Amino acid sequence: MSTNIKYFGLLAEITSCREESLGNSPSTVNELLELLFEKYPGLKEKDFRVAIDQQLVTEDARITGGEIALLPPFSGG
Amino acid sequence: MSTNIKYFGLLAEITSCREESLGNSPSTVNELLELLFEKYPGLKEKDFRVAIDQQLVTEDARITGGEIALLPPFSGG
Amino acid sequence: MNRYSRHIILSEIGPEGQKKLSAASVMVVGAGGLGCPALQYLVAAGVGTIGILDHDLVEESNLQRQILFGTSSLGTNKAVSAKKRLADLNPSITINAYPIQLQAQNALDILSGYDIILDGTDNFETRYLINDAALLLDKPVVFGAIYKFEGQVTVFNYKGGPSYRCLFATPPAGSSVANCSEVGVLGVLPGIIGCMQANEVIKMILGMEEVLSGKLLCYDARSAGTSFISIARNEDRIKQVFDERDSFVQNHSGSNYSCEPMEISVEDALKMEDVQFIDIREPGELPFIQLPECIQIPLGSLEQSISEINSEKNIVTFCRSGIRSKKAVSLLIENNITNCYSLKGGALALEPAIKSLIK
Amino acid sequence: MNRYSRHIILSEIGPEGQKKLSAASVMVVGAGGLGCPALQYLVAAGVGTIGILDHDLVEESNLQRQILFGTSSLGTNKAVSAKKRLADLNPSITINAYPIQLQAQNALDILSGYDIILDGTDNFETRYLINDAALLLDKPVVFGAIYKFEGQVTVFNYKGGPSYRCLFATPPAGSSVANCSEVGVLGVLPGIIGCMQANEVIKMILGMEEVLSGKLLCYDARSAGTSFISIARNEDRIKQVFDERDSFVQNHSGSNYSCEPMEISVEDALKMEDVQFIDIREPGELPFIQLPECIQIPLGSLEQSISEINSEKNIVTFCRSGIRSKKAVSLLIENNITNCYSLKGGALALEPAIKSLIK
Repeated sequence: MSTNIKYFGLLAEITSCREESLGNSPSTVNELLELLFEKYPGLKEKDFRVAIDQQLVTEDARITGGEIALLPPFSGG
Repeated sequence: MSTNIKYFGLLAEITSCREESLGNSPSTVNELLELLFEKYPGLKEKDFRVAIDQQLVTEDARITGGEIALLPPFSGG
Repeated sequence: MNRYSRHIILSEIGPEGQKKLSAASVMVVGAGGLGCPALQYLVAAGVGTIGILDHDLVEESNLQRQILFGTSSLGTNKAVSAKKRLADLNPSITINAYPIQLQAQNALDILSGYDIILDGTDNFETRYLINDAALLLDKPVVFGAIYKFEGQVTVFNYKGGPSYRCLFATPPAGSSVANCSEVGVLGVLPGIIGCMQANEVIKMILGMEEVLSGKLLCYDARSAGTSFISIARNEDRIKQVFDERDSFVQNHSGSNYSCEPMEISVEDALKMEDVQFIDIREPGELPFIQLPECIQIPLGSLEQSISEINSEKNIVTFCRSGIRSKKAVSLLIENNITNCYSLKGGALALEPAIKSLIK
Repeated sequence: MNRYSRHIILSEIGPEGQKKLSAASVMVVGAGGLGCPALQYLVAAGVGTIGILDHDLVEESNLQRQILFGTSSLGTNKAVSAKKRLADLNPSITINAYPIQLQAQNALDILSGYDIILDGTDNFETRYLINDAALLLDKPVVFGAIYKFEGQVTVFNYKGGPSYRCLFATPPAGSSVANCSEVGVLGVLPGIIGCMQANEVIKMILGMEEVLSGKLLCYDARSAGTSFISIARNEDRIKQVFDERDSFVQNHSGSNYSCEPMEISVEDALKMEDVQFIDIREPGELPFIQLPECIQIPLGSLEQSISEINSEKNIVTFCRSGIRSKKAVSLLIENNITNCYSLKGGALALEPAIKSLIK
């Protein structure tokens, strides 16, 4: 099962893509973040929330497929 | 298999709903239109295009599930 | 370039992108609900040359959504009034006001001078006219249209993409679609849709990917939701427009455009600001008209005297009864003086109105 | 009611809906990229009372997207300048300009006078301040925020829905988020997002369903696509805001608001249009200042003399060095004269500047 991840705002600049597919899917958000922090160390310093299938989740949430989004706060106006 | 239909613009005023589910699904767009014209005679006088799963189709197109949209032209500016 | 620093600092735009904006020209047809917000952001973004075409005058019922105007512009031409307001927003660009109606007879001429056309009109006739002229001229059109709480946005004729006729082959029959002013509209809706149109214009100028070509965006202000419908190019319908190229001017499909230059009533003309009357009659013709803002240039010498005319003003030409002054307007427009009107009823209508003002 | 005929004709609005709009009051915090377009459509729609709060002055780099301003308003306060432009768009409503900074000390007071708050600010501090004050006051906030090509819109604190702290508990650490003016922004993006915010305000006033509460709209101008993220209410975080109610003014979380009334430099004050200087020193104090637009009201009698002050003007108070004049500004604001500044450096700074002007 592959997992699709969307990066919003400045997170997409760190990952150099707005969307990508992870081949080996981690089973919790915590595992996913570990994996992403290794791939993109710059993500570690950023604040963001994680959503699975358009629902905000906490870090211990299980990933059972669907679309994952990483959402940082915007301040601009 | 039920079919979901979205009505845009003034078509939704004729059907009195922006979206509905048809229990017994017709197999072609032509059959669907016959069914809708009977249910909503006002639709007959209107120009619109039919889309299945976000793709415009002709009246002889087969319906194999998915979301159907009835799209009239807008002129306002 | 401090004005554009928030654009230039973006790596996706940069100084090169800002130069592209400055070198581009965009014609906005219709300075109404859609045209007003689109114009604001195209002007602010520094698009170098902007045309504004609209023959309507500002009415009070427009002010619920046509945010370039105000009580001070009631009764003035929309294109001219919009230009005045926008010139303060960005004096470093060129804005051309066309206070005339787009017609099969002038569409190719007028639109050929611009890179991109933004369709902010409010009727099917002009929408098909714009689409067909743009196809013949090989120019992209950013289409926007609204109905009550819903809007449609897409880009036609862009890099071999579909045209309006691929979506809806012909204008609907008259009874099938209610007029916009009859059905009403949520005022902020054209703000959202007009801004989305300006966004597509800017994306094209910057050469960005993901231009909304071949996809119709359907927006609903009630849910704030968007859906996309794919539109495929229909070669037959496009070929038909080219086949009819030669007869475009003579018999544009379903054409009911008046070929008249823009007329203005005596009442409106006398209320207009920044007005310059031109009496185009031969010397000695009656009735004699005395107005402070009036000069005499007989029709026969109008073309040689173009340089004497202040094109910043709203030009109102008049003859005895309002026939010859239409020729004068056509002649002025050919000479790029676009904000001009023919006075309805001519001097015969003007004389009693002036007398009653003096009383 | 001709002005609103396009609203009234809609069965979803009608004369009742238009009356609701006219009876409503909306505070727009921030007259920048988001506030400008939102204000235009709220004013045009006939929202009866509109507050505009912004302490910034118009700079040239704002004009790429802040479309209520122009070269003629450079250097003037944004709230006051926006009010002036909007008064022409719709003279039948009340517009209050607050050329001050929203602070923990004044937020509850100022926001309590309005039904709905539109957050058009450009920094996290003020966003959390607005959210917390609105929670304490039980008022909905229409949130909008932008980053380069992307925008977020949602409604907080609406009918028991989530608040900003349910989405992001606390402001990000300083280094984590770049400042908007450092990163740049596509000019038309705040146009789209600001109009979407105005749309949510109008939907709430009209009592329409599908208000964007509990859902964050994420818009991307590159794809023109929208996605929604559901936000659940977090009772713990909301309770915490109420628990800290008493200390709200003293120690607002992470507060680094200056408590200062709005100051203006001598240079900016002398460039300002429609200005009224008030010399609040005691009679006979030196240096002696002579300015055409200056009246003398000693601080001690300022409160009794409020009626003498023309609140339509931009008020600049000054004392000898700029200390006492801050008290004067606070006093004026308490008396609902909001467009007032304290002159930095006072008469000591003003005197040489006037002399160099005369030379």
